[in-house]
Amino acid sequence: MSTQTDNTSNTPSNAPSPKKGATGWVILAFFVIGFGFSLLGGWVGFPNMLYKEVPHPIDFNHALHMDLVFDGCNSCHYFRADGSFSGAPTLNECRDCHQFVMGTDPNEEKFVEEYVLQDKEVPWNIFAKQPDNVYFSHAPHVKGAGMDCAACHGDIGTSESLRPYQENRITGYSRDIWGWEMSRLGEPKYAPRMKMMDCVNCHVEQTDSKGSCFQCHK
Amino acid sequence: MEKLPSHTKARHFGMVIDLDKCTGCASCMVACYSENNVSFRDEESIKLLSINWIQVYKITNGKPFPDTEVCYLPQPCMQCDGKDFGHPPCVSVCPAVATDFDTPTGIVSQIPVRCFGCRYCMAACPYHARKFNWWDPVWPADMERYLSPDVSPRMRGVIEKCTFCYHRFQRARQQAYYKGDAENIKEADYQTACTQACPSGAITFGDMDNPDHAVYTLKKSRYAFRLLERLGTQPSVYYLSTRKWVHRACDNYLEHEEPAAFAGKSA
Amino acid sequence: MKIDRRCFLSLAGGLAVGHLLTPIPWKITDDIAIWTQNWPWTPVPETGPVTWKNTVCTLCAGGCGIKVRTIRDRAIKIEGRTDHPVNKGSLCPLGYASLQYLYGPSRVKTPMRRTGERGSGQFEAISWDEAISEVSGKLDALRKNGRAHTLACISGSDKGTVPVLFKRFLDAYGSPNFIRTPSGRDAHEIAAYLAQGHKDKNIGFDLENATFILSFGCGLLDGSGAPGYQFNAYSRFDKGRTLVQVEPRLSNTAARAKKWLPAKPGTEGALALGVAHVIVKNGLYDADFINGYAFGFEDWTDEGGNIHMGFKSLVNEYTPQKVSAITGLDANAIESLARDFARAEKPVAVCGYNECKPSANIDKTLAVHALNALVGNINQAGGMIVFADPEYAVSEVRKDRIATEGTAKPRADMAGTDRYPQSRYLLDLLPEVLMGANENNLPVQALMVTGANPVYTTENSETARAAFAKIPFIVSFSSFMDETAKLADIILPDHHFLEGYRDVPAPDGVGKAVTSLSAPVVKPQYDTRNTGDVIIDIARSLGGTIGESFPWKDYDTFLKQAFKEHYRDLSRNGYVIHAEKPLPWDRAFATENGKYAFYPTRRHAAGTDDKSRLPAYRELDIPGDKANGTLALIPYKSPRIAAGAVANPPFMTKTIDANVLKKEMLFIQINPETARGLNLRQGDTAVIRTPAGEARVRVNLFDGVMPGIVAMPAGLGHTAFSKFIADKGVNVNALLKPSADPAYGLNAAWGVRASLQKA
Amino acid sequence: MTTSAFPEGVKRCSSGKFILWLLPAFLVLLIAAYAMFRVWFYGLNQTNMNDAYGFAIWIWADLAVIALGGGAFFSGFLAYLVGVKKVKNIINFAVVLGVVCYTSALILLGLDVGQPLRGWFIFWHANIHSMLTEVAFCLTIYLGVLIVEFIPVILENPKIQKIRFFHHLSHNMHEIMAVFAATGVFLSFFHQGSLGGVPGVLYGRPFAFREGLFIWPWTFFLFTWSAAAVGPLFTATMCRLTEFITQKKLVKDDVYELLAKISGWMLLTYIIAKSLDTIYWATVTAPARGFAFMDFYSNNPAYYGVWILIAEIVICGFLPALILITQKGRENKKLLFGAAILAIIGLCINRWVMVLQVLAAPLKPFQEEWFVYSPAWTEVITTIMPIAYGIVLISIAYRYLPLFPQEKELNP
Repeated sequence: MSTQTDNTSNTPSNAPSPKKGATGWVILAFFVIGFGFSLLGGWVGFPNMLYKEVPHPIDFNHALHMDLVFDGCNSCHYFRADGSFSGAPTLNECRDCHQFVMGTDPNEEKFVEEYVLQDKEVPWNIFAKQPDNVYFSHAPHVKGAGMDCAACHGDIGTSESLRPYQENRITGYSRDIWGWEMSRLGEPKYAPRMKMMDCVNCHVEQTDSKGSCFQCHK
Repeated sequence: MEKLPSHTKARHFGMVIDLDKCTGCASCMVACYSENNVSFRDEESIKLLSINWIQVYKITNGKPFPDTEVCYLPQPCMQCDGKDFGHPPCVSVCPAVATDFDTPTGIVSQIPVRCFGCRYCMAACPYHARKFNWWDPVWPADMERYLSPDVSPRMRGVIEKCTFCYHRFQRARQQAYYKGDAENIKEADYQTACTQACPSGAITFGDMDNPDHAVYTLKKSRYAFRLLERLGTQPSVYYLSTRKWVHRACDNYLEHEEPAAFAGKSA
Repeated sequence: MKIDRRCFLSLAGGLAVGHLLTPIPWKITDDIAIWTQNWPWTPVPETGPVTWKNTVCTLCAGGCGIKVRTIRDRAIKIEGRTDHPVNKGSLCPLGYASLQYLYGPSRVKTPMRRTGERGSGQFEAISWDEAISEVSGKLDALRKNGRAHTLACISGSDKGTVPVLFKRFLDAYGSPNFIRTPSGRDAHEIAAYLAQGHKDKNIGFDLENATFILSFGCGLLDGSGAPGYQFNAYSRFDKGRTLVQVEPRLSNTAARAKKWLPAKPGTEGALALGVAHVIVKNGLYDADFINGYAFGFEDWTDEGGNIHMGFKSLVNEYTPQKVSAITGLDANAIESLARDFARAEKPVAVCGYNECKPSANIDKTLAVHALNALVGNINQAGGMIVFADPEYAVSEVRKDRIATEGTAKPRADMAGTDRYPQSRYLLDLLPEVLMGANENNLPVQALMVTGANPVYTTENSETARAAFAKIPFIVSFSSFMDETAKLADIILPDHHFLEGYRDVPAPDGVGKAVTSLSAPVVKPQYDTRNTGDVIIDIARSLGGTIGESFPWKDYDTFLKQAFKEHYRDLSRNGYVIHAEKPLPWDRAFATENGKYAFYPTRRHAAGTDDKSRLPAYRELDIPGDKANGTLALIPYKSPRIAAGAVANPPFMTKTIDANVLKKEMLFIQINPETARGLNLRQGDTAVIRTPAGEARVRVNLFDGVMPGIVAMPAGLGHTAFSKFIADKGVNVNALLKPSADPAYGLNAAWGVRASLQKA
Repeated sequence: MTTSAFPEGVKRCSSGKFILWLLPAFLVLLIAAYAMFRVWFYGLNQTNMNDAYGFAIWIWADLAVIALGGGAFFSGFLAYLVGVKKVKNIINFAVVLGVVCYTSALILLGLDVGQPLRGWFIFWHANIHSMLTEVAFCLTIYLGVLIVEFIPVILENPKIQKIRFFHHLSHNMHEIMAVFAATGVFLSFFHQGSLGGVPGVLYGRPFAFREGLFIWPWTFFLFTWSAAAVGPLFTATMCRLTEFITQKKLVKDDVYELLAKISGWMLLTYIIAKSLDTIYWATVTAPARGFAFMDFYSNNPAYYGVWILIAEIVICGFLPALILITQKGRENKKLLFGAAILAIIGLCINRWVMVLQVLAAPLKPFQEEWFVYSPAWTEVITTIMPIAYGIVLISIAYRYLPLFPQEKELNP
């Protein structure tokens, strides 16, 4: 096909050729080493670099509180009259009970001393925190579709200690959003994953439609 | 056109603006900025760089003093139904599905975080209703404190536009869900910020398919028309005016043609 | 085993192929995109429980009820309060944008003391204690020097508890110089005194119930006066209700009126008399009112037996033809206007309050009042309403000798002196007085400014700025760094209206005896204090009878006391209506004979003949000579430009059309015909010259402006506030010049002569 | 033993002279790089675009450059699929030119988006209804094809040929080039067409909108047709320019004449179709929306009025087409290349009109004034950049690669 037929005769003949086979194996070995190294780095090292562990301000004991309140999760995470959802309680709400240290738990002591007495809101880590552009309303899910809290939040309500919280260094998102499994395969470690596709899949399953953009974005 | 979610009732929201009532005061514009976290700069007089979700134009009949007349024309995004109900000019051109036709409401969405700023939609929209964020928004002093959490602030390099205050629909729907009757959203429960803001009551908003809503009747008025209607964009915003010159100023007519409301009548 | 270049190439290949099978490239690409969607410099508004709080907007005197959407301690959005009697939900753009003032860059965040040259804008932050002791120290020294009467206070209003506290302070201190900024109220107050015998009462117009509004230049829909009230009244204009606008320019109001009558400016009074002529001639007037409750309609004889001309004889000469010649309007149009007006169910004629430049033309105002009287529409629904403000339950002020002597001295602005005995405040005259005095005799040695920005709003503002700059000690109580605050020695910043309590009196021109309460919506954002508290503190630290005159713990206590039993309603509803119905005709008038005086016997007029007392039409000359200024400059009000003490917030400036303001250049409007004569085209740059000054402007051709008129938007050309409004356009006040009515001293000019030349 | 870096049997200038020749081009590239940095770092406020001109000079340059780069696909089509042997003498050059054009287009597109870091959304979140999506996919894939076509040409550099692997690679690639050429033709047909669809589907813009022919707007075909017609002319003209600069005959005249003949007939048929399209649009499409034909040509602040249409169709359309289809016109090289340049200008005008005039024309009757726009320096320099970049790449390719099989023969 080449238009420059004379070039073929110009082929260099002094290419190195002794022990061709062995060198081939060595080359292949190097390839495999590189390949394996990449896989190892990408699947094991990379997640640890991408995410940083963020300590919880207080190691909150959900199980303990569940025993003390009357209305389960709703006692502290409740709907407001306009249908909006309160999310994590504010200091004022906690203060209803924790004006002073009541028990012996060092976490409670820390909470009272560092936050209640100093009138400072607790910077809770929110596992399921969605970015600002996402519109999510609890009302249609809880009141409309009758989902229970654990369906999305896992068994956090019965935990005695908070599970680890990791933050994506680039995006600032909680690791729960992508899911703890880098491959996004298999059962999620703590709670259902919450990337957009996860929402979409459930919506398609439940409502026959992924919905239009504005249903979930603002 | 997206498939309707199985649990949703279809509505078709629209607006009727009475041009014989509009005073051109711009309350709608300011209420809209405030409602929707619209950014601003110290230089806003170059209107083609200025972000407005609703813009009030001043148009005149072109006659000399003292026969001059002025009409003010508030123009939000027309929320076109487009061809075959669901293909507004801007939606089908967006390469990344950053804008779609919201079938349950008839509202054209715009998702700034999906948008990567190609501006094809801007070229497609004959109304100049789509605005580009040429700059990163900056709220000076402590002005970030007044930002509403209902509407996400945009970043530079993306398109934004009027959403018929969709977040207010979400608010109404959320409350309806909470009260246990998800479809029970009354006319007053969902009104856009500009509608509420109009101090002279020129704007009416509601479900155009619902006979109980005022827009249902108003849009059927003989004097109702739509902006650049002949392009076939099927806007959801109607205008009312009894003045023929206003009709003529709002769509293109060949010399011998007459606006529909005045066809067959002498001027 | 040989390791060569190719091994490393292979290693690299392995790494490359391998990493494509890891999350690294894909996840990073995705995460970087997500990062762009959540740029750290793009704010994320905090969510929380939403509450709506009712209060009243006080950025202008319109007194609109508003509700504020708040989340935690953040005010998010302002909307009109639909259950407020003044505006019933309607609100102007300034009201919607007022959060930009709350959190904006022009706020004065702490008390300030001037450090640089006066007007340089260089200040240092000081503590409240330091600021108050400095002010009271200066005032104390002035008083001890026997010059207590040289303290003046310029206030944007003379109604409401804070102005009352200032008046009280001056009384106790010993100065007569409480000065309200000029407003449309001035002429109405005088007309109400002359025709109805009322002093210090409000004249309002019930626009909501009127079926025919004949507006003599009122910017009802241009954002002047009480915008919320006026817009709301208009919003009820459906079939059968009419608005007729008399104005030389096709304003927003004129554009929405059923009929626009472009009478020559300054001839509105003649038109009113022409309308009266037709009404009288055809017997269309309210005979019941004229016969039973009016005086001076017919010719009358005084105690000395002299026969005087009545209103009827006066209007006899104002035939439509004559009025047509004066006003430039069609005679038939005048005739039919009069008939329509008189035959309407509830006609009302309005003027003054809502004009951009309220020309204090007493004749015109009396003529317009007379029109309302003719159709018997005084103190009737849909008519002209007279009502008093609520009386505050406040003890007598205590005065020592200095105070008694000081308050008896003549005022610095000459109001109430022999020259202008029937005027109350004449701020327009003050700059000339100050300019004419030398440093030692300066009649104002110390100035307090509250709710006003006279350096910007006073006509001939450059002279005013120079005059005020001569005053040795200026204290500003402004929340914002306005032009006057920038000139001050000490700034004692008031709260933004969303941060503190304040009573809001019935807005001028609104036909309702309603007082509202502005209540805090958020905590004070900065180290500011309610001006009421500050004046009490200053009085206290001055001590003596001054301190004794201010016995209240703080302003809020005073407010509660002042309103007594009304306070509960006030704080619960946010407003209180203290007089449901206006007085009936038999008790309505406080003249000697208890009747409405078509012939104002009390009028302090230039002449003594009947015609100089009666509201005859007198041609008004405006400042400037005709030879150089062939055009007349008039300011116009745009609803998108705040033209009062407060400048435009950024949102409002964003709404201004590009043919009104482009970059730093303002556009004047002229008729294309005028432009042809001057060889000007659309967008040209030109220089406008008036007796007060000159400015570079651009030209916008608009058919809706009367030929010969140059219309300039008011409210631009600020030099203070923030970069969002400063140095944009021209301050029209810098080009205008007041012209004193010979008998009242009020500014009676409707414009100023001007020339326009291509630049 | 040393191997010359130059193709065998040809003469090249000294390195010093070569570098001096490239210097101005590098300077332009440097300034363009700075402009690109500003645009990417500070955003599109560095341009003069505005809300009326969301598309501006960059999009025009994109459309024009891709159309002109169409020479690569159409020559490939002729050479590999139709089997016009003569065309093979210029095909390598056409491929290099194509690479220049297409990479430039992609760089400009990358500049033109507000959020370049999210640019890949066009692939990942693709809206299949959007013409731009189609353009992006075809463009990217076709650029890949072009590079694949370019690789064997690179591999033919004597130094590279020394390496056995590359030698065989180049040989094998030549074998399957027909497959790639076919793919390229297919893709090009689509993306040239989609680019035509970009304005053609804008039914809110009556100046651009073209009603459907079957399922496509006419512009789909018109754009493909015009690119196929003018692309080879551009290749020929650039080749001629290279001859002029190198002062060597590189391609035999019969190659030019053949290309000119094919292009001439293509151009003629295109311009007839374009005229029919314009007539239909002016008499049916626009009036149905209330527009008279002259509404789009009068009142224009640039004062070119209807002349732009006459220039595009008559002066830069029919005239060159008629020259090129005549034997005499082709034999006179001045006429041939004069006609080619006219045709190229005509194509650029067409793309300009379909992008910028579309946005300039006011639609709302109360907005009488046309929207005016003048590009910022950042836009101008980056639009010029492809020329500088083309000079560099073509110079290097010419210097080191055997682009012209006939060169040795013509320059013994």
